[in-house]
Amino acid sequence: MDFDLADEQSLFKDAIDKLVQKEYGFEQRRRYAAEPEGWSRRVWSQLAEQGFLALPFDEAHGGLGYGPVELMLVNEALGRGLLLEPYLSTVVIAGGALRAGASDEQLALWVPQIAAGELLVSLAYLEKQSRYNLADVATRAELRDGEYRLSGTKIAVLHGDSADRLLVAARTAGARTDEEGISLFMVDADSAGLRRRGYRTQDGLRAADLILSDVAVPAANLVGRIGGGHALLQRASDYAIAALASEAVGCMQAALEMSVDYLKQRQQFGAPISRFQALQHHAADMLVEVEQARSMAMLAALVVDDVDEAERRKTLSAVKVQIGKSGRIVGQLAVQLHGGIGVTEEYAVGHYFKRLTMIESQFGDGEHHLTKIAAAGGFVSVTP
Amino acid sequence: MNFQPDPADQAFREEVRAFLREQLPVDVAARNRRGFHPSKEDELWWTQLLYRRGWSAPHWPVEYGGTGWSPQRRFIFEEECFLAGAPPTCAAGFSLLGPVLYTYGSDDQKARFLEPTRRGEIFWGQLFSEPNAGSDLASLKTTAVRDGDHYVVNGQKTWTTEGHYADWLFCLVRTDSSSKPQRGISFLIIDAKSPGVTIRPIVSIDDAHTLNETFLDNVRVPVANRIGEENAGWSYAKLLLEHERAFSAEVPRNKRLLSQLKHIAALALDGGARLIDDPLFSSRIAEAEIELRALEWLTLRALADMDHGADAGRPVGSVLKVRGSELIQKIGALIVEALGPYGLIAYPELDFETLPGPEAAAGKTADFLYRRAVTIYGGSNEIQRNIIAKGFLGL
Amino acid sequence: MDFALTEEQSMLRDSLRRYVEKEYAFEARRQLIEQAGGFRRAHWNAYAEMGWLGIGLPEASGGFGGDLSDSAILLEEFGRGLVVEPYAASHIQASRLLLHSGDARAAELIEALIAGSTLYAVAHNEPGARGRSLWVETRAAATGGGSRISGTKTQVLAAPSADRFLVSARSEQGLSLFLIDRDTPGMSLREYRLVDGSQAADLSFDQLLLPESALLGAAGKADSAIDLAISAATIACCAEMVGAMEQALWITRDYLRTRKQFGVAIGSFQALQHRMADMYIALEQARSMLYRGLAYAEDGDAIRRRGAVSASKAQVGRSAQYIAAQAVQLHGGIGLTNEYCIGHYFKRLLVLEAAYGSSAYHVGVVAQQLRDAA
Amino acid sequence: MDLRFTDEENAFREEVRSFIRENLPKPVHAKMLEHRALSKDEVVSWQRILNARGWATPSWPAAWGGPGWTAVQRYIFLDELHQFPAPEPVSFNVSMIGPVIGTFGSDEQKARLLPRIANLDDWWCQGFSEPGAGSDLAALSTSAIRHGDHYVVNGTKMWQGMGHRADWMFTLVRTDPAAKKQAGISFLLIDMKSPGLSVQPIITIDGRHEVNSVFLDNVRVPVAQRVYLENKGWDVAKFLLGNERTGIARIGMSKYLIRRAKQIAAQVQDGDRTLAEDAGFRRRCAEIEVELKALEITQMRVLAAMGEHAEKPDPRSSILKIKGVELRQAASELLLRAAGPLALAAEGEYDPPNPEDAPADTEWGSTIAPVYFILRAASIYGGATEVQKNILAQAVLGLPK
Repeated sequence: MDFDLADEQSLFKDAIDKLVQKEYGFEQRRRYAAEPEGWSRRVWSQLAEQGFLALPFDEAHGGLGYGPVELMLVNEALGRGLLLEPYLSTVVIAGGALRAGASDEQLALWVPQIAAGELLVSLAYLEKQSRYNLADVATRAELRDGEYRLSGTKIAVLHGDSADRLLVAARTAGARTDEEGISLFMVDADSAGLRRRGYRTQDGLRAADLILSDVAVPAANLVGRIGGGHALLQRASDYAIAALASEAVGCMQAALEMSVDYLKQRQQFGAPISRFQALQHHAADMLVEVEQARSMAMLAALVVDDVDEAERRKTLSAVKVQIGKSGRIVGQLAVQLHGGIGVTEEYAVGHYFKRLTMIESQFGDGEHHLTKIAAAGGFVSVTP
Repeated sequence: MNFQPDPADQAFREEVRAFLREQLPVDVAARNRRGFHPSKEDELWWTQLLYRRGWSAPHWPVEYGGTGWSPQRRFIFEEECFLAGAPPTCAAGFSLLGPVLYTYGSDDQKARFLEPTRRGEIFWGQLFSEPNAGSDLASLKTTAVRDGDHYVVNGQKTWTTEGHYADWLFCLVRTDSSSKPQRGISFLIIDAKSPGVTIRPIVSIDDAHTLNETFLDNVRVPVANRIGEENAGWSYAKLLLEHERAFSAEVPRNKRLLSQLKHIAALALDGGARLIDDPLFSSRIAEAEIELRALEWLTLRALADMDHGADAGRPVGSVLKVRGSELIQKIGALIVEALGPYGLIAYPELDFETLPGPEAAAGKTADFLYRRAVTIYGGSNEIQRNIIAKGFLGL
Repeated sequence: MDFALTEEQSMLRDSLRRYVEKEYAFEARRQLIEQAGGFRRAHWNAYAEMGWLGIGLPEASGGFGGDLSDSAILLEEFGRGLVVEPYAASHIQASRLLLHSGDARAAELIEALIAGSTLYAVAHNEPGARGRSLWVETRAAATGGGSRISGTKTQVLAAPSADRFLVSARSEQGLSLFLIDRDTPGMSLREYRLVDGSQAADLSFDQLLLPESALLGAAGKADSAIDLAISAATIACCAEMVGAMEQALWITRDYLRTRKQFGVAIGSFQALQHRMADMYIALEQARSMLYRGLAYAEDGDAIRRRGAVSASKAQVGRSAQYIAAQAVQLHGGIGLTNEYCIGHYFKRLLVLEAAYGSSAYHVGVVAQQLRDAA
Repeated sequence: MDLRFTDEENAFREEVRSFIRENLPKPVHAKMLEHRALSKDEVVSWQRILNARGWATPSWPAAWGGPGWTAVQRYIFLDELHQFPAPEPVSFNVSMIGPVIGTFGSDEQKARLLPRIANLDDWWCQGFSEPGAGSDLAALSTSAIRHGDHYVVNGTKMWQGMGHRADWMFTLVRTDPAAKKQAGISFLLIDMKSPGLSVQPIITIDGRHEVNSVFLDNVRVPVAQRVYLENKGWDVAKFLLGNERTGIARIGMSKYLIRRAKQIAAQVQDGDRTLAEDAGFRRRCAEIEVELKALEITQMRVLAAMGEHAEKPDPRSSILKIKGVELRQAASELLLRAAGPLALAAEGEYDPPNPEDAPADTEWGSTIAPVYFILRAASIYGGATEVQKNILAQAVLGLPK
């Protein structure tokens, strides 16, 4: 085990940190949010140019072949900068599903486009009733005349409004909550019969709801085994949890630093408020949470590619629980320590708080994962 | 960064396990796992046994009989011993006195004390705290006045863990009261049999005797028993307090408690069912487990820093102390709750078998009560938060 | 609504406080626990003489009338003074069992109870109950004229000193209560001490044959008496806890005002002040729920009563856990010693928190009721 | 000791409840149910409905034209409004400036202003906080310099709730810069249309515009618009800060939030059953509800004690503030958790011009996260939780200052 950055990793981290620092001041972010797509194409091209979009994909398919640790470093930086760009949706989540299930031909076709920043893909898996159950898919796909026809509704598709393609989970067999019988299809965003409505999300990012009415998809755009999509959704969820964990750590670290700076600079009763011991202890508690969360983000990077599926899933559930808990404490305390300005849109700390809040409700909240761990018997073995 | 564990460490873990399987008698293990305080005999006997394998002072430098293990291996060793139920070794001697002695002691002092300690022939007691100097250690009042080639020591010390086992004591005394509180403190070692030394038990809330207070009444201590320079003792003691911070989350203890919790929850009746089958109770166990996982990883990160001799740049020791101690108390409370009616019985150490309840019940609540101390000693959690806030965050 | 004590209640409180401060001063209490196993009959007789055993019981049976709120005044004082003598477990519980038993001898039995001439132990709790008020696996079978009972009762408080036992057992007809004398052959007691120094025992019965006269009230009809008795005892226990935690709070406050570190009283440290503020909030929340519990503890509507009792115990228990833990923490090392009182508050509150179901159990009851109501 | 409401009190509750049911305009109720913002007209018309009934100024004595209710009645009234939920009477008018005028105002000020305050003919906002003075209110630096029969006021005030709707602002200004902190402060009423006064919105993290900054640039204020004595404004401020805070615990609001969380939980699927059937969710509800019950009784106890020594605010009301906020925040977390991914969309983003065009109705969830977000402010304003704990520690527990 080695917790120090290797030289190459350091370069990598420096590069992404520099990019975020240069391009993602709070004012700049506000401007990007006002752009038509709600994020910056220019920043996206820079991410592409520096190779960040190619990061996790195999070299054979046109990627860079880096592992989860490097992805962790990138996502932490993105969290620090509260990036609005579709990195999570395209590279991590859709990219994760593709890495897990797409054929070599498909990957060879799509990865270079993703890497170049030319192709945005969003995974459309969530439906209004599905909550955190990946197997709950009512959207149907039927094979007719050599094509699949998709009908159904999807909600909260991250960056679904600017995506060029949507990776849609649809049922080719089975009942609504069966794990078997879900298939993934790469659907062109401008397909006939596909309507989408984009909206800003609570954390300032973008999402879309989709209605698919008999949308035609060529058989070649089936990703993975027919009916075997659930496993790919799970892999996408694994990658998403690991990425959200490191993104959350970035948010928390930034929120902590801002709060500490604020405490030192804000004067009240004739002295900096950092003098008040109760506030000092709030800051100390935040730090404790950040470190616990950081440990778990690292653990996520270790297990996200673990072949032992039960262990992997259980551990990632633990990661998500800790991230949610730490994120809640750090976000809430950061706002509290800032007082009034903490609840204004004009000040960055509230935005970290909102992002951390939304991370909690993506890919299962703490309670959901806690129940899963308990049902799986936990980690420590039993002895008298 | 590479988070894959080292296979060589894994092999080392197996080696330790095999050693424990062969050497640790079942009854000794059972006694220690129960949660009652260990006996002096068990501690010294186990130290002697480890000594024969060369493992009694793993973290000392090799030249003084240490093992040369990496911090990670020391952690593995400690965890395996603890989980198996091995008795502890004298913490005051190995973790506190040893490092001061081999760092600041004279050659003669090293020769007199290091080897016998390692052999399990000397039990040490620590005399730092005083009734009116808890977290504010530097305000200590015990005096040592020079009288020829002796110091005459007067004062009162408290919280001497296992002091009634001690053959020798080490003590912080004030040798110069005119200077700042931190200066003017010296570090003495005192024969526990010296005239004027009185060790009095403090019965703790688990109804057990492991703590003591020590009265020093005109105790004559040869100047040769002073470690290092006169009036420089504070810097030696500070070194101790910062020592071993990567171990301060007590991950092994937390693991053992959790595993016992699960065992008890599986035995405990809850109406007609087992408590562990209650989804809410098992979720609470899961919560504690997640906390433990995060702590274990934070510990691994801290060990890696130690290994590199690097300062983590973070107050990791404080974070580990705060969270590790809180977790011990949280799991302890879950154990008492899981035991239900048997969590309330005062099981005596000697004939608990005659009382109702599962065998696993004995000692658990006593341990829970005693572990109220973990958020208080070694720098209370409030002090740790001050360290984080002031020392690290710069508030 | 009126939360103030009447003049009579205030006088009762004052005389109780004087008694407890004298008889249960730290050293006296230590001796009581170490030498007398936590119980002295002389104390009990004194309670009887002072009329404290008649509080809240019907005048017709020699009591002084009033209700559980009056008993709560006594119990709060007992809690404050760490009295481990089994007033709630024995007196409150047994008096309600007798009162609601429907037995023709009830008035006479209560009279003896108020006079202090009979000390009861209630042998109802069983290992799997964990708060479930009607969880009984002890069996009773009718024999010609009498009953035969088999089973185990756990943590029967006051058992080592009791003259008589009130034992619950289940037969085909339902739950019944039996009145068993201490010297009944065939009953075995395993005595022990709890962590707070109070005395208890496990009782086991193996085909114990009881005469017809041992049955209290009608066979199979004891459910409601038991449920009422446990409700009253649970709230009584809450009152003791509130007294104990309030006292622990003020002891801690005084300690913070006198203990100096780094040259100042540690009570001037803001983080510790806020901790004390949190303890105080917890205390007031607990007291509120004690009052609410008192309003419903003897309510005839079982569903409403159980819900209110559980909500009270849940809140009081959680507050107690917090206050007890922080009281020890704020005292530092001295809080861990048996020589100082605060650790004893911790242990007493630990025992009371578990009695009649932990706060976790009672939150579960409230949750279940919320669900049933939905 | 009697812990139950009297029959009269219960009857009063019924009366209030049915009045609200019959008189609150349906569209306002619908908006309140979904936590949507109300227009100025909606607030004004509701207050006038209450005022017509004599209920717009619950805390006012009969002498000022108030209903002269007991503390328990006031509590019941607010509790019913919160639970229904219906808007409270605008607190800047009826709980703040009204009592100030009633207590400190001249007879002329009373006669002229009180009826207009009650009827919301003038909408008032508060100008106390400044960028450099939050919890340390007395550190304010806005100056008012006397020029004949006018003050010339300069400075910046922050956090005017609904300042953009207000006609008048009551404010604290420094009239004697040489005096010590609390001395030298006066209490002025300022017309929001005064030349030199400008309002700038502050958007809060729920995306809404409710608070503002007000800039005062040589604003001339007639001396007649000063309340009470010059340089004695701090007495007025202290009165306001220590003023009765019935209903500060906002228990009814927590109840409403929990009720909505349960309603949503009963609709949303969680695995193979609804979330309402999840043991963990039910338990969390129960935990909050138990605490809330306790707080309700604590509230009653504070009210009962108020009856005895009405002149002094009970320091225990800090408990009501701390715990009340904590429980509202907890209830909003529960609500957010119930909505899960359905709370993702931002409010106002999902308002398709043609409802037919909406692909799916995630829209209902969009007002939930903002409730959770903005409730973070509740532990900051009106005496931050930390400040309340200082009060408890020092005033109640007697720990050193």
